[in-house]
Order: sequence, then C-alpha cells, then structure tokens
Amino acid sequence: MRYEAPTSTKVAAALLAKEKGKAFVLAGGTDLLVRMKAGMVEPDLVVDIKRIPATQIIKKSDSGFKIGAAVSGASMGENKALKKAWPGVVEAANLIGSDQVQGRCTMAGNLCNASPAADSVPALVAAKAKAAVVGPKGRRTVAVEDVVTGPGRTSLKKGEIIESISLPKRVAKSGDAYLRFIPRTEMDIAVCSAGVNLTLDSKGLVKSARVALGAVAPTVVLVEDAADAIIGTKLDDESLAALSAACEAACSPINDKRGTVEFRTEVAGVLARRAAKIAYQRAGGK
Amino acid sequence: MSGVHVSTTVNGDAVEFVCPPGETLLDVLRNRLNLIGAKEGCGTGDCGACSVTVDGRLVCSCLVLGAEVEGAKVGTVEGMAEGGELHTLQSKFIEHAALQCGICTPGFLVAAKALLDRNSDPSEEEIRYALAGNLCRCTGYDKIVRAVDAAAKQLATDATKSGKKSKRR
Amino acid sequence: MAETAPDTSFTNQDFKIIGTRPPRPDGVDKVTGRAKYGADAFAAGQLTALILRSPHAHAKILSIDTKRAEKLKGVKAVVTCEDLPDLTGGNRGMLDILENCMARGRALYDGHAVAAVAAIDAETAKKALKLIKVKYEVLPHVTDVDEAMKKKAPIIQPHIRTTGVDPKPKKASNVAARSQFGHGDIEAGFAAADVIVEESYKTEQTHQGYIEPHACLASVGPDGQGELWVTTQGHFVFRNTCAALLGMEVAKLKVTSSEIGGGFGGKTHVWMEPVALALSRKANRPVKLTMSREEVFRASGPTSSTSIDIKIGATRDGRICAASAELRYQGGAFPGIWGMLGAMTTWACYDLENCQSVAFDVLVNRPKSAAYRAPSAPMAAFAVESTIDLVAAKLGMDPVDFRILNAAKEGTRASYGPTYGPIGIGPTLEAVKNHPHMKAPLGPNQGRGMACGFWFNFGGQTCTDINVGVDGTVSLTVGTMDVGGSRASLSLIAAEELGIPYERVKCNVADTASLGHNDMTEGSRGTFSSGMATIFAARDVVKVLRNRAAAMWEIDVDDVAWEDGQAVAKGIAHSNLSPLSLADIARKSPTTGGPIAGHNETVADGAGVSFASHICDVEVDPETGATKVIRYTVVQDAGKAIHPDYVEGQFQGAAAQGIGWALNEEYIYGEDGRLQNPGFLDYRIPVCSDLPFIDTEILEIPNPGHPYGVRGVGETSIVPPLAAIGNAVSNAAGVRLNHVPMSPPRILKAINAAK
Amino acid sequence: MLEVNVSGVLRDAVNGAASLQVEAATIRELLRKLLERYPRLNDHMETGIAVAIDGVIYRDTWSEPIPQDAEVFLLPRLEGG
Repeated sequence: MRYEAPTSTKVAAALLAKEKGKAFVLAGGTDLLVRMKAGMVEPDLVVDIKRIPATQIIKKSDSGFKIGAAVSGASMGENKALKKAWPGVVEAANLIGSDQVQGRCTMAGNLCNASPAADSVPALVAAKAKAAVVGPKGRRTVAVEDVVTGPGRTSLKKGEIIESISLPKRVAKSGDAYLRFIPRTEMDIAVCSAGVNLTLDSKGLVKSARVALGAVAPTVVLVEDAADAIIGTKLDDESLAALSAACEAACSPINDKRGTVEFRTEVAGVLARRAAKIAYQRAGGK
Repeated sequence: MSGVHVSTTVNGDAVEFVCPPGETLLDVLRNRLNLIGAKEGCGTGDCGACSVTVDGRLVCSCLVLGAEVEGAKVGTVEGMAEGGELHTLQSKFIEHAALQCGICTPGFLVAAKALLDRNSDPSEEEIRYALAGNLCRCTGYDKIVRAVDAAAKQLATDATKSGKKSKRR
Repeated sequence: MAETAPDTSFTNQDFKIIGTRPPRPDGVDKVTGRAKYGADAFAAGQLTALILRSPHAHAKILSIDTKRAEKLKGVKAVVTCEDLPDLTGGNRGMLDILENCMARGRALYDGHAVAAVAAIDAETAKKALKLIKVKYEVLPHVTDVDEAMKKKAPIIQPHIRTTGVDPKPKKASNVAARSQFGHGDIEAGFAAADVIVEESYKTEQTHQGYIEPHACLASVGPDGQGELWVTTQGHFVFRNTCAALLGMEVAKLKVTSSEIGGGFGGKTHVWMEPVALALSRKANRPVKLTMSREEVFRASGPTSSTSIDIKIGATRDGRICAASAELRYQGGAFPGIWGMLGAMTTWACYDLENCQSVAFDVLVNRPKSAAYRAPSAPMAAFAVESTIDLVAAKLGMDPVDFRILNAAKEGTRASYGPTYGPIGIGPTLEAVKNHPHMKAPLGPNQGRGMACGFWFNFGGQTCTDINVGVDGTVSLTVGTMDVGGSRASLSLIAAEELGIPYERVKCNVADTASLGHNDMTEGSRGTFSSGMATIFAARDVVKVLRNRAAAMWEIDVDDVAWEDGQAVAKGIAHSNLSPLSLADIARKSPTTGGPIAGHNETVADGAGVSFASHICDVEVDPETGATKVIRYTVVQDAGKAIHPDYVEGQFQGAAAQGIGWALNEEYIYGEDGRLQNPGFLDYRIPVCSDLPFIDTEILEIPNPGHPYGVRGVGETSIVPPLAAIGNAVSNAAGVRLNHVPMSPPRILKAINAAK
Repeated sequence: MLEVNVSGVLRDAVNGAASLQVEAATIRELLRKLLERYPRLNDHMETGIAVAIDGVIYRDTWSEPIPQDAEVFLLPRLEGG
C-alpha cells in the first residue's frame, strides 16, 4: 500500500485515475480504516485529501454554504452560521459516532461510503444539497441523492472525488430536522431515520417540504407523498398521520441484526412525524 | 513495502518515526514510541480506549494512520501530568475510585480533558454524552461521571483563585 | 509457620481503618498510562502470532496444508493440533480445553481455531494465514438451545451420553446432563394452591465484554523452561493447565499476570495461551498473541443462552406453596455445568416447602460457554422474579410485601439443599420497601420494578506473604489477581491487623514462581479469601514482632503484648520499657534474627452466600419501544465492606452489566450459524449516556465464616437487573416481555400486539 | 452415623440415592468411604466436589470435622465469575 497526501484536488484525482490497483480516498478514515482492519478492503493506494485547502473550509456565500469534503463533524458543529441556517444537517452530521469519531468523520465520506443507514444523507437530501465532483475530466455538480446508487456503490467514476458539498441559500421561514432511531443513546448505526426540510408561507402554512428516509431501502428515499401530505397545512394531526402513512408506504427495508422490516417501517413514520414538527417549529411555525 | 517517514510532535516532544503506510497511529504510539497508555479495545473506533488528541481534536488513534500525523501535534495520556503533579482529572479519578480494572481509564481521561477544554462547566448530561464514545465495563460509569464533575469544579475553583493566568490546575 | 491452626472465628471488632476509602495503590500507574496489561509486554526478538479460525459453524476438517505458509519469508512457526498432542491421559475435561484452543479434526463453531502462525511481524503473519489451505466438509449445525434438544438435531459431540437420567442412554445426545434440585412434595403443593402462574422465558447469549482483549507473551526454550505473561483472573491455574496441556513441568513454567483489563469470569479459562506456548516452543522465540475484538466475541466464552419454564403456586394468604422450574442452558460446543448452576440458584431467595428445579445442560454450535459474573443465576432470576410479580398481581399483593412474606431466612432450607445461616435477603427487601426511591413519583410512560438475586461465594486455596521492610513499611504479597481494587482492600486489612497506617503497606500480586498456589479471582473470592490469608499472615508477623521485641528488651516473649500496633512490655518489672513500634522493631531486625515476615497458606472455606434487591425506573417510548433507565438503586449485603468505594463499584458495575443484558446485548447468529455481530458496534453494551447514576446501599450482615464478617460482593448484583427491568417495563408500557434482551423491536411488537 | 444428602448430578454416581448413611468424623473420611462404596464418584472428585456442613460450603478443607448431628450435603463443585 502507498499513502499520498496531495495538496490539490486535481493531483488527487490524477493519482486515483492512474492507479491500476485498488485506490481509496481517505478523508476522516472512520469507515475506511475500519474496513481495512477487518480485511474487507486491501488498498494499493490511499489518497489523503485533508491537505487540500479546498476540502478543509466551510464557506458562506450568497448562494448558500460550501462544506469541504474533509471538514469534520466537530468543525461543522462549531460553525454558528451553518448551525443556524441548517440545524438539521448539522445535527445529522453530529450524530455520526462518538466525539472521537466526530473529530474525523466527514459528510462527504459518509455519503461516499454509501451505507443505506448513513446519518447525514437523509438530511442532505432533504436539504437539496449538491456535491462538487472533481475528476480527470474536470468538474461536475451532482445532486446528493444521485451520488449513491446502492449499498456500497456510488455513481462516481474512477478518479472522481467529492471536493465539497453545497447547501442552498436559506430563505426566510425555513427549518430542517433529522432524527434517527438507535437502540442505545449513542454509538449505534441508525436502524431507520428521517430528515425533513420545509419552508412556511406568511400564514404559517407549509409552502414547500422535502422528506427523506434512511435505512429503509437500499438508498435514501425521498418521499414526495409525505411532503405533499403536509404542504398547505400547519401540521395538524391529520396531515401528520398522512405523512407517517406516506413514509411507511415508501419503506422497503430488510430484516437484519439491527432491526426488523415491521419495526423500521413503523418507526420511520414516527420519526418523520417528529422531525417534521421540529422543522416546523424551527421555521417559526406555531 | 516502503515506509513513510513522519515528523511530528507527541506531548510537546519532537518525534520522528518510519512506519508502513497502512499502520495506525495507535500501533505507532504503542509499538514504535513505547507509549502504551493508549489501548486497543476494538480497533474499530467503538470503545475509545485508544483516545488521543491530534491538533487538539479528540480522535480514536486506531482510526488514524501514522502517516497522517506529519507535522501535527499529538497528545496522549502520558502527557497529561506535568512534572510530578497529576492533572486534576487524574487525581479526581483516583480520589473518586473512578477506575476498577483501569484499561479504559487513559481513554476516559483524554476524552474528559477534551471535554473540559471546550466546556469548563458541563452538566451531567453533557458529561455522559461527551464520554459516550468511551466504553467502561467495570464501573457503570457512576464514579467516572462524578470524578469528571468534581474535576471541572476543582479546575474552576483553582482558576478563580489564581486569576486567569493558570488555565490548568 | 504457626504451630496451631489460625483462629478463623468471626471477631466483630471495632475497626480503625477498615471501612475507610483511601486511594488505591495502583491508581497513579493507571491514570498515567504506565500500568502494563496483557498486550503491553515486549520481549527481545518477539514474534507476532495470529490464529486461523473456522468460518463454519460445524465442519469436518479434511486436511490442513500449511506448507506454503511455512515457506513464506519471515514465518517462524506454524502450528495445528498436531503440535498439541493429547497428553491429558483420558481426562475429558482437559481434552475439551485443548480441543477448544485448537480444533482436532472438526470445527465445532464459527471462530474455532484451526491453525496458528508466528512471524516477524503482523503483516507477514496475516499473509501466512491466507496461505494455509483448509479443506472442510460442512456439517449441519444447530445454535438454538431448544432446537439442539430435539431428536433430529445434529449431534455435536458423539461421545456424549446424558448423565442424570435413568436408564443411562445408549445413544449420543446434545443433552450432556440433567440435574435436579429441590425438596418437598411439588404435586401436593400445587394442589393446595389458590393461584398458579405458568410462564416460559428465553434469554439470549451475552458476553462479559471486558474492554481488554485476551493477550499474552509466551516464551519457551528447548530446555523445557518457559514464561508466560498473560491477562488472566488466575495465573496459578493457567500455569497448571498450560503445563499439563503442553507436557511441561509446573515449576518450570513461570506465569506472570499482567494488570487485567476486565474479566468477569471470561478470563478464568484458557482460550489461546497453550497455542502461544506451542508456537514459541516451535520457533524458539518469544511469541506475542493478541485476540482482536472480533476474535474475543467469536472464540472466547460468552455465557449461555437459555430457555426456562416456571410454575409458581400460592395460597390466598400470600404464601408460595409450590414452585417448579425447568431450565435449558446451552454451554456451546462442550459440556458445561451452567444449567446445573442455574437450577441451584433458581429458588434460593425464598423459603419454600415444596420446590423443584430441573436443568438440562445442552450442546450447540457456539463457542464454549464460560463463567460470567454469578454464572447462570441472572437468567433463572429473570424467569422467577418476573413470574413472582405476576403471582403477586394475581393475589392483589404488593410485589415487595409478597417477596418479604416468602423470603428465605436463617434456618430456611435452601432450594439447593443446605440450611442457611444468617443471610441478607430479608434485610435487603426491607431496605427496598423503606427506600425513598420506592416512593418517588413517576411521570408518563414511566414504570418501576424491583427484583431479588442470589449468588454463592467461594473460598478456596490461598497463599499470602507479608514482608516487613527495615524502615517499617510492609510489603503484602498476594496471589489473587486484582480485578477491581482488591489491592487497596487487602492493604487496609494488613494495616488494620498490624496497627500501622494504610500508606505504610504496599500490596503486590506475585507471579507463580514467587508464591504458593492461589485459586482464581472468581466467585467473589478475591477479597474474601486473600483477605482471610492476609489476616492470618499479619497475625503471624505479630508473633515474630513480639519475639523480636522480647529480644531487644532481653525479656521473656510471654511478657510482650501487641497492642495498638506496638509491642508493650507487660508487668511492673518492665514498666521502665517504652513501647516499641513496628518501625522500631524493624530497624533492629538485622541483629534480632534477620528479616521479619509472616505467611499464610490456607483453604479459605466458610464463604457465605449473598443477596441483593434492586429497584429500577424506566421510561418506555410507546411509539418506538425504546427503553431508558431513569433511576436505579442497588441494595446488597456485603457482610463487611472493607473499602466501600470498591464495594459500591462492584454493585454499580454488576448492575450496569445486567441492564445491558436486559435491554440490548445479544449474540445474533445467522441461518449459516455464523455470529453476525462480533464487535462493540452491534454487540451493544451500555454507554455512559445510557445510564443514570446507580445508587447503592450497602448492608452489613456479618458472615460468621470470616474473621471480619466479609462476604464476596463481586457478582450478586448482576442477578436482579433483568427481572427488575422487565417488571419496570411491564409497569411502564403495560406489556410483559418474556424474552431478553427487551430490545426496542421486541417491546414495540408487544405493544402493538396488546393494542 | 451421618445422614448425607446428595444433590443434583451427583445422585447419578450414587445409584440415584437422595441420601446416604455414612460413619465419618471428617470430610476426608466421608469422601474416602463414599468413594469406596461408589467408585463412579471419582469422576466428580476429579473436577471437584463440595461438602456443606450446617449450611457452610467447604470445597477443599478436607480436614474439617463433621459434628454427628450436622446437616451434610454433597454438592457439585461450582464455578464463578
């Protein structure tokens, strides 16, 4: 195995592109090193992207936030402006692992690891986030929901790296929230999860919404029916029940050591309802 | 396989080592630098027994490559006591019997110090969540939480006494 | 040596420092990272070893080809079962240990060791493992205890014939033993009952979950001498076992116990140490062998999963008139005594005229079960204490009052046979009844439960030395591993006996070459038995001190008394002589007969039994089934708390393990018989944010079999939590879970079913 | 004459008897005489056997005297954590 730590994304992409063996990007390493330890992967090349300046910054601009691919969960949690604009995204990123893992883990890594249970992804999908991808053929921008194509699989081509993830500009009266279910209070992988992002109109009715579920299908599910169920409402009990039902209908989970089909389906609906209420409150709804 | 040459700082001391590119910081500390305070309880970032700081950030050293700490500042449990004097957290752990077998203790101390460095007056809940990445199987965490709480209060008292000069004890 | 047997009578004396809380002697080493555990030893020229393990739950091993691995550069030794020949001379128990360390022609569980290599570094060893080619013929497997008892189940050990049944079976079975305990007339008892409750329960397999994986450093030379550095609860027993399995002489194998990073019973058994010794012998180099966390889960010894039926009958006045239990415990791929232990403890908390427990010890394709803190008792208690609550409810009685009315007491015939002396179950229940926790208000979705637990205490072979330094400091040398602060407790005892400050005593754990045999630190015996031997050794020292004082004073030793830590000359004739302190006498020791020392070698029998009662509040989220423990109180009888901090620590740690067992911990096997969660990510032990403070109340009902009244305190409090939480969940959510762990999917399913 | 109660798995080795009459003054004498009468007890002696005298369990103190009116139980050896 070789270890490289280039200082530009271009060079990193070139290194990955020309590697004949198995090449991996190292950001926080909280997934890659675990897989190396277990012997699940045996890299010939590891490209550490943390020395690339563009991966290390959180940038606020008129078009929203740009979060570098190597920015740790802990750094996101310390950025007040980001936390204020996108509390759901930040809390999702901050739920990944312990404080120790928070010191290293990244949203881009969480996304590229392509686990159906990744905590930050439902929140990013709900937020309509986009990934800036750099590859041998240049740059492209991809919607976050289009990055993951299946468990452990992404649409990134050989040599392509996510350099940053962008969150759109926050309009007034908006809020987002993310909730997951785990058996303990910390340290577990999500059994199921829900991210909700919404904007209210001047009367306090939900104007637009996005609802995304995690760990209930091979990839994160964007549930448009669930969003429709609450648009035009103030989240009365009936619309929330409809939202839960729509979420349950969108689930196609598996039975495994972490949960059953029934449990995941039912609780995904519960979490979506609870997350919607939090998002609504954050948007200023009463 | 060729080794990676790394220059870094561990507990304030300049250190150089050569390690295979795939070797973890934990193995470097233990097997190359003779710093055995960090322990391998799981090797997968689930137990926190290998906790150290890298550039002030709390991490599991089993999830960091030795090659990554080039130019960084690494802090381990061996660097907590200054000279002959234990860090307040260390003395409170002894005073409150916050350890039984002690294998998790170095990790808890490093994590607790990271907590108190950013939050000098944590609530019980904040202590519990900040230490959730450190597994202890002996104590039920009761006396550990009490020791961290007592250390925070002691540090606050000491800081008031000595003015703002001494941040530590 | 003392000419007469030491005085073992219970002396309810006024203690000066017993019961205080000084800092532990190993504290600074442990908070500075200096303390050396199993993986922290290094030897010049050491090799790194790795073990190849079976990926199959049950398979015949047709061949093992190690040639390519042996040829790999840097590989210094490869061993298989051929390097560990059977020297056990027909002792099946020993052969089982050997076969568990290294498969002999068949793999009996996922993770069973098949071969091992020692190489110059971990990378090379890893490569070598991949070069070993093993041909398996996969056999049908069984991992569930009830399935394994069925007639058509795959047979795991063809030589096993069920013991304890008449007539003795001719055919092989997975049921290794049937054992029965109890007394009275069960049928008559049930006939007299006004209410009868019958329930069936299941508990899943759990692991001790010590944070330190097994690790050792072995070194054997061609002269047949060897050394082993190892994390263990009993290095003397490890020495005897390893020497026997490798054909070494006991005195030529020196075993040093490292600091132990948790054991809870799991480090009372050898799992891989003989393999490390065999590799070292073959390579003629020191060999370091460390288990990964995955190996710990797959190939060390968890506790049994169980299936239990309970039937309790009671009369309208609240007396239990009949109680019967059938318990089925799996012991992994080798016969164990776990069901039997469960049966012995089943009814131990109660005063019963008619009781019975029948246990089956069953083999399955899982790792060899090991002791886990009060082994086998928590599962039986879960079943019994859950059912007790149901009976109380049916009678319309308060569950605490119902237990008090039926509690065992001095003179009660225990369900496992003997009659109890003074015991603490009644007082713990009274303490629970009067505890403020019982009266605290509960919020929505919250519920309170309580339960009792029993466990034996052990004594056993013990040997202790005390050496007095020339400056009057005292070196206390013991042979029981310190798993939770016993060096502090034993130092307190030595200081108390000698009348010197605690700070003047340093307690060390000796290696096997430096002290006589000591049994393991198990069965809550560490402080009990080494404490007893320390008392006797100290009294032996006092005898020497009196002699030396007499020599210094040139008077008769009969005129020298030892009072308050100093020698006092008795009688008016000697009134001019000022008392001599231990330090005064020590200083002159070179000229009064040389070193001052005391010894004791004993069998510390006379251990008491131990009881605990717990109270627990939980909050259950009715929409997700998530359970949070919001308040927890432990009441346990300690006999006499030597160092209360570490007594509380045992109570709290045991309760936390029980809580984890109750709510989330379980071995999950797939259809393929492979363990699906061999890691701390999905084997979910409680984290700091899962638990509240665990309040403790220490009761002191002296054990008449110990000079200070000490009872073992280490284990009992893991027994009540399963049922205490089950009862609390039942009161919070209105559903009763008969299956542990009460994980959120199980609770939510029960809530939905009850709708 | 002592009345010795036999527990659990040990009954198998004493032909199913729940209690036995033995003349013995110490644990050693008791076990020696039982072994003469029931050689199959030897298997249990190898792995360990315990004797409870008036409720106190003895594992290895074979010199312990047994009062003639004592309650005596023969128990299998236990394991702890």
